[in-house]
Amino acid sequence: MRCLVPDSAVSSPDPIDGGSTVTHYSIFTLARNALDYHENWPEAWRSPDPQPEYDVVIVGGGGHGLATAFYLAKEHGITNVAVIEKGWLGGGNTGRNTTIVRSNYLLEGNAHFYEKAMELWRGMTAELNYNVMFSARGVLNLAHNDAQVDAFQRRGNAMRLNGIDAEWKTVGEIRRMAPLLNFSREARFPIYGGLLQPLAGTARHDAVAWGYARGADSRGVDIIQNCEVTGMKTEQGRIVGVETTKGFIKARKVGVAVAGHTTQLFDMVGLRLPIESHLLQAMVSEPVKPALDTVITSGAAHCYISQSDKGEMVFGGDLDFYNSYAQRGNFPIIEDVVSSACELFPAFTRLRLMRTWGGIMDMSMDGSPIIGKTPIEGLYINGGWCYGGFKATPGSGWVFAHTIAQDRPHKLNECFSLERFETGYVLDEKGAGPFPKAH
Amino acid sequence: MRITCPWCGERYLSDFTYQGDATVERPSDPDKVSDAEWHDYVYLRDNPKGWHDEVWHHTNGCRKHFKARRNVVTHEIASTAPMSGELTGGDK
Amino acid sequence: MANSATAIERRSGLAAVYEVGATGGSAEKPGVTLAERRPLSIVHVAGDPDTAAFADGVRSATGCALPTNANTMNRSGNDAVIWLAPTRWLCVSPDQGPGVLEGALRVACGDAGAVIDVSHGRTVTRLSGPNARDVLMKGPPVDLHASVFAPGSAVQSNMAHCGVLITCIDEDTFDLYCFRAFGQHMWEWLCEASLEYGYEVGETVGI
Amino acid sequence: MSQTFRMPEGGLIDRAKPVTFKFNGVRYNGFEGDTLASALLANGVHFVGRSFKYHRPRGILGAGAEEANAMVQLREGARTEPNVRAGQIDLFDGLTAASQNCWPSLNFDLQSVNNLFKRLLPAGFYYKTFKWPLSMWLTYEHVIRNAAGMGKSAVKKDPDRYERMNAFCDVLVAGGGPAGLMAALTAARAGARVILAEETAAFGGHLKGRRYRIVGRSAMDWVRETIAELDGMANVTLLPRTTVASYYDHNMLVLNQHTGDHLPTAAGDTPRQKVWKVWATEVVLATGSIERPMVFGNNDRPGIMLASAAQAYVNQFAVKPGCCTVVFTNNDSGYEAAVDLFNAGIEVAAIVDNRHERSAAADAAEGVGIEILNGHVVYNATGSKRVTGAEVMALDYEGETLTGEHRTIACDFLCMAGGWTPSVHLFSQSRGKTLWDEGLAAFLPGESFQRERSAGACRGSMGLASCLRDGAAAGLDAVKAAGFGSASSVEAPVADDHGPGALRAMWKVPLPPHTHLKQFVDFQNDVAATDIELAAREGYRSVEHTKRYTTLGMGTDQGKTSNINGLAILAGALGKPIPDVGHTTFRPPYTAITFGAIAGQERGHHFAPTRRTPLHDWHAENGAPFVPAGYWLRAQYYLRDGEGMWDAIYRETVNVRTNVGLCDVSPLGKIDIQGKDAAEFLNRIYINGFAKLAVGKARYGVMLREDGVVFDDGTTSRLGENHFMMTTTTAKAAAVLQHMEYLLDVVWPELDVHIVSVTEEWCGIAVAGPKSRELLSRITDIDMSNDAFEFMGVREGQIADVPGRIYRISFSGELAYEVGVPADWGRHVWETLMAKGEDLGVQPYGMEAMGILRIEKGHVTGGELNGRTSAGDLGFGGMLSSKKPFIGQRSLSKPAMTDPERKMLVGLKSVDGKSRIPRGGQLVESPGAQLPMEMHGEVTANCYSPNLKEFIGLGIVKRGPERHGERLWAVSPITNQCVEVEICSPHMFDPEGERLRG
Ligand SMILES: Cc1cc2nc3c(=O)[nH]c(=O)nc-3n(C[C@H](O)[C@H](O)[C@H](O)COP(=O)(O)OP(=O)(O)OC[C@H]3O[C@@H](n4cnc5c(N)ncnc54)[C@H](O)[C@@H]3O)c2cc1C
Ligand SMILES: NC(=O)c1ccc[n+]([C@@H]2O[C@H](COP(=O)([O-])OP(=O)(O)OC[C@H]3O[C@@H](n4cnc5c(N)ncnc54)[C@H](O)[C@@H]3O)[C@@H](O)[C@H]2O)c1
Ligand SMILES: Cc1cc2nc3c(=O)[nH]c(=O)nc-3n(C[C@H](O)[C@H](O)[C@H](O)COP(=O)(O)O)c2cc1C
Ligand SMILES: [Zn+2]
Repeated sequence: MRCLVPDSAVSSPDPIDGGSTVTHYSIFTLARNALDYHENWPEAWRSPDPQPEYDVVIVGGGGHGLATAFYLAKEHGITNVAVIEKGWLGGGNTGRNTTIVRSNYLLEGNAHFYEKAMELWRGMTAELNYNVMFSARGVLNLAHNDAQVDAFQRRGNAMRLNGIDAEWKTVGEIRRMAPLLNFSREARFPIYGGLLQPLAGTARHDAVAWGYARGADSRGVDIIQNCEVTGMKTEQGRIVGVETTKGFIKARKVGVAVAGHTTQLFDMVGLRLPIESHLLQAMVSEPVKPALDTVITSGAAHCYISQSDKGEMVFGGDLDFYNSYAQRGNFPIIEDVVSSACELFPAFTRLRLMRTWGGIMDMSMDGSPIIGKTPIEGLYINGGWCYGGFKATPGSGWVFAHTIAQDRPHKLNECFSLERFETGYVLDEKGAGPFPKAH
Repeated sequence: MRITCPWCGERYLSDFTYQGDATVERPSDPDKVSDAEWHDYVYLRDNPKGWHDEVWHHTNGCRKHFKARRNVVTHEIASTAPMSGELTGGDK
Repeated sequence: MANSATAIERRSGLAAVYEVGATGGSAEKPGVTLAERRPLSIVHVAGDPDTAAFADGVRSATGCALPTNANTMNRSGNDAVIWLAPTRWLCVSPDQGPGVLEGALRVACGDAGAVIDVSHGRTVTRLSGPNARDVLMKGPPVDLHASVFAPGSAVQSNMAHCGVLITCIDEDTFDLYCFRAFGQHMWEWLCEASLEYGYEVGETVGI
Repeated sequence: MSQTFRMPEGGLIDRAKPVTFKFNGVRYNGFEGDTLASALLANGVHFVGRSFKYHRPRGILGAGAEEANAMVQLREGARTEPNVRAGQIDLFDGLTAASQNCWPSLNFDLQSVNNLFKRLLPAGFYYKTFKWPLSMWLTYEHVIRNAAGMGKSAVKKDPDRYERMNAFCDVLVAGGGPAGLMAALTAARAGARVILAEETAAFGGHLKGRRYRIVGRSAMDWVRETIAELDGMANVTLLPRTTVASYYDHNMLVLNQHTGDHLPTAAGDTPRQKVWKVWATEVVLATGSIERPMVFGNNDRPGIMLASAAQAYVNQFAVKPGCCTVVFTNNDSGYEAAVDLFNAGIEVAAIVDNRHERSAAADAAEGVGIEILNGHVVYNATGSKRVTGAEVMALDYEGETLTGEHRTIACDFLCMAGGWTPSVHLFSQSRGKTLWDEGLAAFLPGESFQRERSAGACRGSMGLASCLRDGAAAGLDAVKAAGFGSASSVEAPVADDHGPGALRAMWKVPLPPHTHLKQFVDFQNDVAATDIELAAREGYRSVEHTKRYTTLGMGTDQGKTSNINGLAILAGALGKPIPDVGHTTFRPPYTAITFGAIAGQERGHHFAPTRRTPLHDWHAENGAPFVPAGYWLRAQYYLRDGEGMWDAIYRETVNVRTNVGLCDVSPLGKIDIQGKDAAEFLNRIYINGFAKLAVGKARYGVMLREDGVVFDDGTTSRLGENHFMMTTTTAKAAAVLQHMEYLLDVVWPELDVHIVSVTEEWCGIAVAGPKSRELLSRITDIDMSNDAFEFMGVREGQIADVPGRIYRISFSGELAYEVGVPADWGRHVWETLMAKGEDLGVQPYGMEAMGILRIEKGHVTGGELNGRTSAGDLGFGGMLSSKKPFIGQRSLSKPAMTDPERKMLVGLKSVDGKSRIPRGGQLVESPGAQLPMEMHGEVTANCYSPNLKEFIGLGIVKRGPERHGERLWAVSPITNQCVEVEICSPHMFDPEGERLRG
């Protein structure tokens, strides 16, 4: 149904265009629907059958694929687009990550790209007319020794000079931010200080996928779930379409945003990539009343943790350290991560672990993403996200849409080209070298 | 996961270190290979979804490297062997 | 290291925490006795077990046949040769003085094998008593059940984030080897793990 | 308070052991053997908590792990614990518990206003609102967070201890009900190593709560005898109060044992809880089944519970949940419960059965005069803080609409028997796929993926006799598969078979026209049937979307009572068969595991091991604070009375350059390399040549990764033709060893080289300073004269009466030596040096002084070896050999590696001479320039040089070497520092290096 009362309550910089029939979400529409027991809410997105042909086919209905489709339509007016998802929207890493959103990078290429994403995060709820609960509660990296203080301050300074918010926090200040942290001198990893990105935080992962899906759909994008891409067809080095479980779909351009399955897709056109698929686990405690208001990460203790709005502690740590396509891990890493949480927060030993799960990480050889063109004309790659692709979601979609629409990378993703591994201009934030599991 | 070291026998995951794709071979004479071949050796991987031949290091044991054929979807291990040996099993 | 005697006493890596007679836990009869085995001569040898020169060399220098079965050790008296890897063993004996055992092995094996003195590089804890096995069960992820880990067995694994080597001396006596720098950490860890059974710190075991 | 609802006799409680406890500040009595739930019911307390979203009054739904409502804050102070299920708390004397999620009190909870707005708060409402103004979200969020979250975390350090156990067995049996007991017995009698884990305090499973008979006697007698037999076997480990929580790859399972939770504090020195890591050859899953609620209006009122729970309360705990009940059922178990309740002296006002045809199970109930209403449903429950009645109507034959007269039957508790859900959690975790069973209307285990099998109710065998047979068969199958081929079967004892009979699934009770009542599916998360239908309507149609949009099954109970009802309602809304909708993924753990138990002993100073050098105690005794370096602790500086930290550091630094200093360098990695190809091997891994290194000489070497970036550096000495000793950085010691092992095992197996880490064997003491030669010559028989012992020479000999080595190498740039002696003698040698050097002014120096000395000389460490710098960047270009191939060489021709714009090592001097160069500073042309600003380089190290008497530093700067003399600004916005620096050569002190050769 068409939105009758123009919604005064939301000042969206880009109100959803009148052409489509979409209910504007607001307290008013909510109240009106309450009157008829919510029996008249329309679908958030359609479930169309695939058309025989599209200008652009995006493979992968995660945050990145959906954001790409959204910005293709919104920024480049390309609406004859399909997003092909083998399972359910957001069921990949978008639906299983610890939702930390930040841009606290040392290397320039990373810094500028992720900061663009931050800018989009801030406007996302309004841009999508869907509350993605972006919560700028701050992300604090704890330093546990002098070497880390050095490294973190160096990074903080680079951030500031790149125009990114960053602050150094003393132990006293940290105590006020997160009183339950372990400030004991006897701590195995005493806290020396911390690098805070005040405007960083978390967001509701599912809402990001759903919000972009709804926004893209309302602009005419076809979102096709339960449809797996099984092959990619090329002619004279040019992409012409994709084979799917719902038949062949012709396409002028194809953008691949499938995270852990990136190499699978490019194997279909005989391309090998500097990417390995690894397993990363995450977990939640039982919900408790607010006990942690900031996102805390500790490199030394291998743990990052935040409390969701529902009250669970959402946390994770290292990879399982072996190649895997299973969305389930093993116990050793859970032992490490949970003991880290207990070391950082001695009072948390009495919390209980409610659920654990895993996701398939597209670990690149330098720890930075690959977004750009490929040797095959009309075929574009978006992958290699490692631990960090959720925070990139809007920026990734934004530059990927530009790259696909213009057939050349945006300034922001030039440095993320596939060629960088041949030329040597890698972005190795960690300095770990060509070992995917080390990033 | 329980992994059978060809020498020490079956041990738990936490005694081992994963050391990468066993099909990757270092060019015996790097100067003789093209930039592309060198790039391939350093950076490119098959990363198959299914049976995968891997190198593991028995870090908290005999500290030797060996090969394992492991299914990276189910984590089943078809066989392990010394680096000089042959892997069997799996549909590979 | 050149073979040369010295009168200087060796200082244990546990010196700061080792207290003979100390007890832990409320059990009236301690279920575990923890003691350090020292001083020892420990030499790492590497070579091809099928090369007679090497295998015989090790035997003549230690009195123990080279164990070629994985996870086992051969003992004669208080001397032992412990399997570490298909081409590596650890020769252990009560302290023979600096470089003595190493020298003997060098001479005996000639260049058939590599010989490295690590006498000072390990902390060896002896656990004994009815609950010694139970304490160890809290450590490494390996099967230490009596039916599997019997006298003469030796296993390498990890516990408390350190690599360890555990040998079974008899039904309820075990030696736990770890790197010297981790010694105190491992000792304190073992004391805590022994609490529920009650433990007592014994005299150092010289043999 | 008297236990008004306690029956005079019966039950498995110990009336001889009365217990008092406190709930919400009120003192009550119970008995040992009670759970908090049974004890509260004995005292007539039903209303125990508030719900998550609407803060509605909630009571006790179940009797164990399935509980979705009655969660409490257990204990106080540092031992407090949130969200504990009342039915899983074994009562102990002095127990205190309180309701959660209510303020100021359970009875009067302000946030219960949410209940009035419930129509405004459907599933996912927050995605549609709270959007304006943007800046306000953090404020809204604050309110939402405080409303959510259930119980409270402790805020003090946990006084309890936790431990982990490792166990291996032939057969692990999960669940100690009849099926599990038979399986364990069968496997145990065959002589296999058996572990039997049972989540609750007592074995017996459902039998505890039933009046079943086995071989003509109370089934519990059989349970006791069986446990006695198992207990007597050496090959059996019985683990009560132990949950099998997680099922991982290759039959590795994780158990959570509650060793001390049933006591005021854990007994003696036993930990409060243990995590057992079990590696089982074979597994038997006998985890039973959980009863389902019925989905009718206001079915969440306190006093509405599962029929099986009510049955357990009367039979196991001798507690009457009330005086008068109505049983609402869709299968025969309701009748069984009704009869047990009747026999307990409770008035059963009616059995409301949605099935139109009368079941044979009705005989017994009718026999005692209970009214039976076939083809009827309870569509609403009256009351608020306690149910007061059931509103009943007849059902048309299709079961779609209500007909006839509506009638209210008064009751003070109401039983729901909605059918049984087999607990397939662990099976599913093991990667097994489930299959839908139409008869039971539930998912059952399909084909096994790992070496496990299910037995009893968890695979749909609901009758007792079939459970016993099932267990025996599964035990036999498992023990045979585990290698006990000759194992013989054990006869299952005779018992009668009580099945649930034919069930009439009714996922959601129809309502009279125009009535809108909340029909709860997931009690804990306040998910009602309408929420699930809304999700379907809005397109969140995958069961995974519905779950996430409505939070169905995402509570602490993980949907044990709600998942099937929920997905069935979704299937209804989508007009799809249930198996097509499928269920969400079962994930570990089955019930939540305490963090502490998972961490075990890895807390506090055992969280990570500490590595101590042979000189650690001396440093501590001599006033040195320590700095962590990986796992190592290293002496930072040695404070003398009246000194401040910097005084000490500068004193130590100057003393090295004027007299002689001692530094503990033991943590440097050391690798012994032997074999006839040792030299060739080193040649291949270092960028510079080692083949021609003379015996008795040391050489500085640099290693690259294959991508051409510097990996590590250090000096390697040749002790014999085929014998080398390599030193690595402390940080990379392990990585370098593994790297070398990899190359030898995988890449160059033909090389005859043996490598062993000897880091721990040696105590390393740097003896540095103009008087170092004099000092050493006093305690060693080695000829220390310059010509006998040249720079980079290595000698063996007696040092302070112990055998050792001296390397003439220098990190400080002074005339210096590194002494290596076996670790146990380290302290002796160090103390001898201190004593013999007193007149020479010998002093120890720590990491800080060492840092300054190396900066003065431009020697690189961590800050420069950052994993991005090349040999050329660090000034090692000249060392790159062109005569031989080495690891990483092939990558050096890449464009990026030869880019003139690369950041290269330089020295930095503070221009004004009095301002410290900011640590972690970035180098820019003018600090005022607008952002983003070009960074020409970064400060990698900084200090005040007491020898050069100025503030200096090291950095890596684009085209650095060409820019000596140029000025830049070192800025640190996050510490508000900005200092002008001049770029210079990194070799700032004694550039010609005369001192170290002197
Ligand atoms: C445990 C965990 C924690 C994380 N924590 C964080 C964090 O805190 N912060 C952060 O920024 N990032 C984090 N990440 C990384 C982040 O989640 C991902 O990088 C990001 O979500 C990737 O989004 P995507 O859209 O590219 O991929 P996905 O969300 O995985 O979407 C890819 C989609 O492609 C589909 N697909 C795959 N193959 C095919 C095919 N053949 N045909 C059709 N469709 C196909 C998949 O089904 C999937 O839905 C974490 C990841 C994990 C697993
Ligand atoms: N009358 C009926 O309709 C009906 C329906 C269902 C069951 N039953 C009765 O229930 C019994 C079923 O026997 P059973 O042995 O299959 O199941 P059970 O329910 O009797 O026993 C299962 C046991 O496993 C434990 N458990 C569950 N999950 C666990 C885990 N993860 N870790 C450790 N312990 C766990 C439970 O605490 C319980 O004690 C039979 O007596 C049967 O007659 C009757
Ligand atoms: C940020 C975040 C918070 C979560 N919170 C909960 C929770 O409160 N309850 C729950 O059962 N699962 C929670 N999960 C886990 C999901 O239930 C689910 O396990 C995860 O999305 C992976 O999907 P899968 O388990 O279906 O494979 C959460 C996941 C994420 C990413
Ligand atoms: Zn091994």
